[in-house]
Amino acid sequence: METLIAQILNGLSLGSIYALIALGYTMVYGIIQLINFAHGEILMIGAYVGYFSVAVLGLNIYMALLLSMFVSSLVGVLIERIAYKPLRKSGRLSVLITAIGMSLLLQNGGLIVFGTDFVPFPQVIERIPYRLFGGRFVVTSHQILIFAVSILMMLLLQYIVGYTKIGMAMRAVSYDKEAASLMGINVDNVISFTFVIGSSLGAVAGVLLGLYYQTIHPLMGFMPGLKAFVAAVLGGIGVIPGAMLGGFLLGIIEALVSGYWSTTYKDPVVFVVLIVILIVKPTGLLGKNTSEKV
Amino acid sequence: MFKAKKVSKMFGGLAAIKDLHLHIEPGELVGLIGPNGAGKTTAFNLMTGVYSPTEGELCFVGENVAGLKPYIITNKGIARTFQNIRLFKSMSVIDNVKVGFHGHIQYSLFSAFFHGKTYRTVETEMENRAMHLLQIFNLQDKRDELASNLPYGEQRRLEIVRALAAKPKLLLLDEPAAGMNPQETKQLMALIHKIRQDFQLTILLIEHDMSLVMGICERLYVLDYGRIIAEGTPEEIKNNPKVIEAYLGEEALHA
Amino acid sequence: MTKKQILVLSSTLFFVWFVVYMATDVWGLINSFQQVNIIWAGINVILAVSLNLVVGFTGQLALGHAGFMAVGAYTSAVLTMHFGIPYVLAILAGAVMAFFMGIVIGLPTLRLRGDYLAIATLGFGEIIRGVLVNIDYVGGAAGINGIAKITNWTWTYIFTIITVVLINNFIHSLHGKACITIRDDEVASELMGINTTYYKTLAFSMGAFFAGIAGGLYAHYFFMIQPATFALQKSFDALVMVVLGGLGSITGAVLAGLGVTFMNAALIELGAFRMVIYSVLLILVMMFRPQGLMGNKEFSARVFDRILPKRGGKDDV
Amino acid sequence: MKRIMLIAFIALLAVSLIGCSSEETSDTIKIGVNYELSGPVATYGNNTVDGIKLAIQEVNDAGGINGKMVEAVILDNKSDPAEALSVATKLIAEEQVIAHLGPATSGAALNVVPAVTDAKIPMISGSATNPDVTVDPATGETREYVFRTCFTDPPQAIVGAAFAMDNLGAKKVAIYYDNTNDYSKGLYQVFKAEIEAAGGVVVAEEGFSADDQEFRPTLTKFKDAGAELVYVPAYYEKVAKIISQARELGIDVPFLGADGWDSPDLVAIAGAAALNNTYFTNHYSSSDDAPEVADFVKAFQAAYDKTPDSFAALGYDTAKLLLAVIAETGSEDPQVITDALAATKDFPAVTGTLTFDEFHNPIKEIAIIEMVDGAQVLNTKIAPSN
Repeated sequence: METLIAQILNGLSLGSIYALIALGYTMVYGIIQLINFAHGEILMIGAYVGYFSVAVLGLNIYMALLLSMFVSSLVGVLIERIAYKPLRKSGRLSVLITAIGMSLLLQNGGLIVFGTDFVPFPQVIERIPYRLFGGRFVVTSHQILIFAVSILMMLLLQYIVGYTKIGMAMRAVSYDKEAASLMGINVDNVISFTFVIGSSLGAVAGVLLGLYYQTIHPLMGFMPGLKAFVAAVLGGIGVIPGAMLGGFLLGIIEALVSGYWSTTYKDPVVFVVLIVILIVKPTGLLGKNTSEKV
Repeated sequence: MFKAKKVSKMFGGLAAIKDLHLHIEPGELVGLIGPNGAGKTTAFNLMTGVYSPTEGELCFVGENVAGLKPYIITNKGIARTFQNIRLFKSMSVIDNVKVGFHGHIQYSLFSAFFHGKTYRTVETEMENRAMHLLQIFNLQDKRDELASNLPYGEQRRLEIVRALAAKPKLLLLDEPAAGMNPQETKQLMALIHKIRQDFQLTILLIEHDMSLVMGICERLYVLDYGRIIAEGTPEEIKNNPKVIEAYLGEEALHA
Repeated sequence: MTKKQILVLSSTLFFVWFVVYMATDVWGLINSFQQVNIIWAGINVILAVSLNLVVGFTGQLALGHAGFMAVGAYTSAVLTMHFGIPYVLAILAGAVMAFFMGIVIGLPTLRLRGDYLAIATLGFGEIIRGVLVNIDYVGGAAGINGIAKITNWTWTYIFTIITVVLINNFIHSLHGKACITIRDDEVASELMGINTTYYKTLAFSMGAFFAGIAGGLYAHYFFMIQPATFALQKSFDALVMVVLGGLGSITGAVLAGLGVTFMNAALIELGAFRMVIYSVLLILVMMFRPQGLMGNKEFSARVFDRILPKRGGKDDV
Repeated sequence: MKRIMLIAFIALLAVSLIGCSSEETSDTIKIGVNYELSGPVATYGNNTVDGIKLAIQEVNDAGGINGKMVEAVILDNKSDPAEALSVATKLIAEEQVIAHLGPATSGAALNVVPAVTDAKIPMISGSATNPDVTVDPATGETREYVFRTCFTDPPQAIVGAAFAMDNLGAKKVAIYYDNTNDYSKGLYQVFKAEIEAAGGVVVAEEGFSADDQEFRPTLTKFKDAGAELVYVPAYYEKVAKIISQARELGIDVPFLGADGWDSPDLVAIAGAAALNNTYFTNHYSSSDDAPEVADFVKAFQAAYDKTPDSFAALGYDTAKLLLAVIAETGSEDPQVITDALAATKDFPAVTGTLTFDEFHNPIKEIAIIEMVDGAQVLNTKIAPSN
């Protein structure tokens, strides 16, 4: 029982990271129904900007976060404007392939620009382990930070989408782009704004990932990105609390598989869960049913 | 031939179709009319299996087809065209027709891979039959054009050819005259008459063009807000106050 | 296709085989590096053409092609090494195994809409890899080493030609056209009486079958296989070839398979830059020529009619 | 169907295209360098190549060999065994190198072996630890043209196991290895066998995969199993994360590893405090005060502005050894070089004085390095018994 609780705690901390990344995926998917494969790479860029701000420019962590959110948003919007926007009217397949191309480009470009070494991320926030119940359970300051940030981000997103003007425009665009533009909504700007938010979230996740796992690498975004996408699908893609739920669930599943079976089966199990969910409830746990127009 | 009993379709909490009753006798040419958004296309989607009804029964030649997959229903003998043309754009005109044969002319996968003797005989037969159909619709010269390169009117005609290739007993036409000029509409009317004779078809059509509907349909159903509000011959429908109200209401809205 | 054309075609094919065979084994004109690339060219053509069947013709974005290649490679390697099964049979067995995996994976996932399918197949590729790493019988992460080196120019050529001819035949049959209608308009396709799930699964598992052949050829040429070889990167490579060549063009896929192989060889000194070039190409092609360089066009038969002394009969393809 | 003819033509065209490669006669000594410069294990390749480049630079700065400059043809094998073979054939057939360095991983190296054997070109890997690389497992015969400058898996694991039992007094050990890496798996298997043979117990053993960052679930398992020592035969980046997560979880037992740990980033990632009470087996220590080591570390820092890890040191040694043999024999004949390599005795390498045994494996002392407040301290040196 004790181990079980300890493992669930382990899973929650991993899960908050997935949740944070999944929020970015879900934002973009919710508005333009695109799996932004490059999201993981935007996260990587955010992490490197964070690293350079702290290690080279000597900024404090908050300034570094802001700078990294800014640069990531810029990259995100650029990607959208250059690569995705011209394809908005072509088939899904084209956009999806472009997104994969973007992801590959940023990964390999990153390997050339940043090198192939793992870069130690400056530990600007002290890692303090808190031992609970006489050391039976351990929670670290970083875990609490990540958990808190991901919950905060979810609430913030819920607020933006649900209660602001731009959020209303976003919802309108997600229902029907043409109708929205007829209603005087600047669809391009709304989509760009979505990418700003998604990419900023990615940047936050990247910096936190660097802090938490102590290194950054040009390929660091790919696997977590993929897992986070699985998390988003699990919870119901396009649904903000779904990303959260999916992230936590995935983290816990991974921890339990690692703890009670074997780490090496963790990834296969995650993908099996994905496939099962897609078959049993394609819209995810919190997703709504939609049917295709004829 | 076809009967809908108490069919309803809900989307979320909204009823797109409510208590639909329909019956079509063999050989009839029936029209389904109604204002925009009345649920006409939804009714077609229910009849062809695109949607499965929330409740009710759809009987085709004595068999309940509600909830069956679209391809099964098509192979049982219901074929359709679409309001917004849905041809296979990257395929040639003749290939679009050949695809229509899918349910009843076939050869094995083995023949498909090795192009044996059966392959050749079946392909030749299909070729002839497709050309025959194209001739009826005066499309034989376009056989190798890409479907997407045809002018609008010809695309509409090709859709009907493709549906006919599926050898339907019941043909559903979704606004076949949409976007056509009066001249073309007239030709189309003649064509519909002709194929009904030649292929012994039962036809149900949705149409906005009243001249076409009144000209060729023997019987009409009027749909409004997902319900049948009237049924009868064109003469009866013309004078039905409910129908006038539904349409006037719509016009008032547009004005 | 007339008898004469068949004759010209098969003699050309034989001539190509003969020239390369002589150049490699007798005249010694082709050095070992070029030989490796010729084998790669064959494998890549098979991968590109078979993936094109799924992505290009049927319109289903599948990202697990390398997984099927792995199934073919491992199955055939185990059969030749541990069971003494003859090479050709082992390769076919690997392909059949991949085919069945294709059905198992395809049936549930192909019901999903396009973008989910991409993720599900990608996940499947990772599952295959993850499982192989955990099986000690096939060497775990270190893989299988010491597979007999049987694949050569002749075998590669035969399997490549067979793959291209069969897939080409399939595409031009009614069954193949059914697949194309799914790409063009899945709803209309179903309403024309086509069982779309059946055809999607068929195309997917046929693609898997030929990917399995590519895997078998690979295993018996590079004589060592590891799970890492069949990672996502390989699936992406195949996708790049399909997209560059043209979604829905056999000629395009063949050209891209050859082109990418020889570009890889020519640009070998660029190292990591090659991937950057490919990804930029991928994006540019999608932006400016989304149907791929060849689009869905095939090389017109007329080119050949001009070469041939007399015009042949009606072309049936 | 006819389009197939065109395909055939194109195939012909392609064949003729790759047929025309450039032949150049050079007055340099060409060395082929075939390493993992991109892909999942690019770190190993890049660091090794840094060491190789430094060694060649030093030789060239000193006037080359017999008046000829040494030219390294460095190609990337993308961490893919098949690509490694392709690169090797390119180096041999088109660049006409007289010797082949690399690749880093055993899988890729094994794939290259037949190509160099056919071409009778000597090959040296700095980090392929699988015994099969230099010895054909089917026949038990040493591969004539293949050498390595690193340990094979057994000696390090044997010394490690002895150190764990005798010096650290650990009877119950847990093993955490990289399941996707054959180096790591090899060490794990030998270590486990040694511990059990010496009367110890392996209370828990787990593999992780190359993408893993989260080790807490497995470490929690180790904690429950009551391990007195954790053996982590992996590379520094994973090791650093494993140890710091373990320390956070309150696992204070010693950690033991192998040469893959050796990198300044170990401390940079994990922090000095977490690494106290950890040990690893290595060929050398960058804090060693032997003159070869000190000079190398200084030169490397000057050239690349970073401290060399074990890959860099082995790369440097590999190139230095090869160039020394070429200089000594005064010959550019690959066969002569091969024979001279096999006869190497007491070569003063950075990673220890090197002598090849009959299996073309180096006989070197093994150093046990202890991490003390972020610094590598030589704990003891042990000559492996077999």
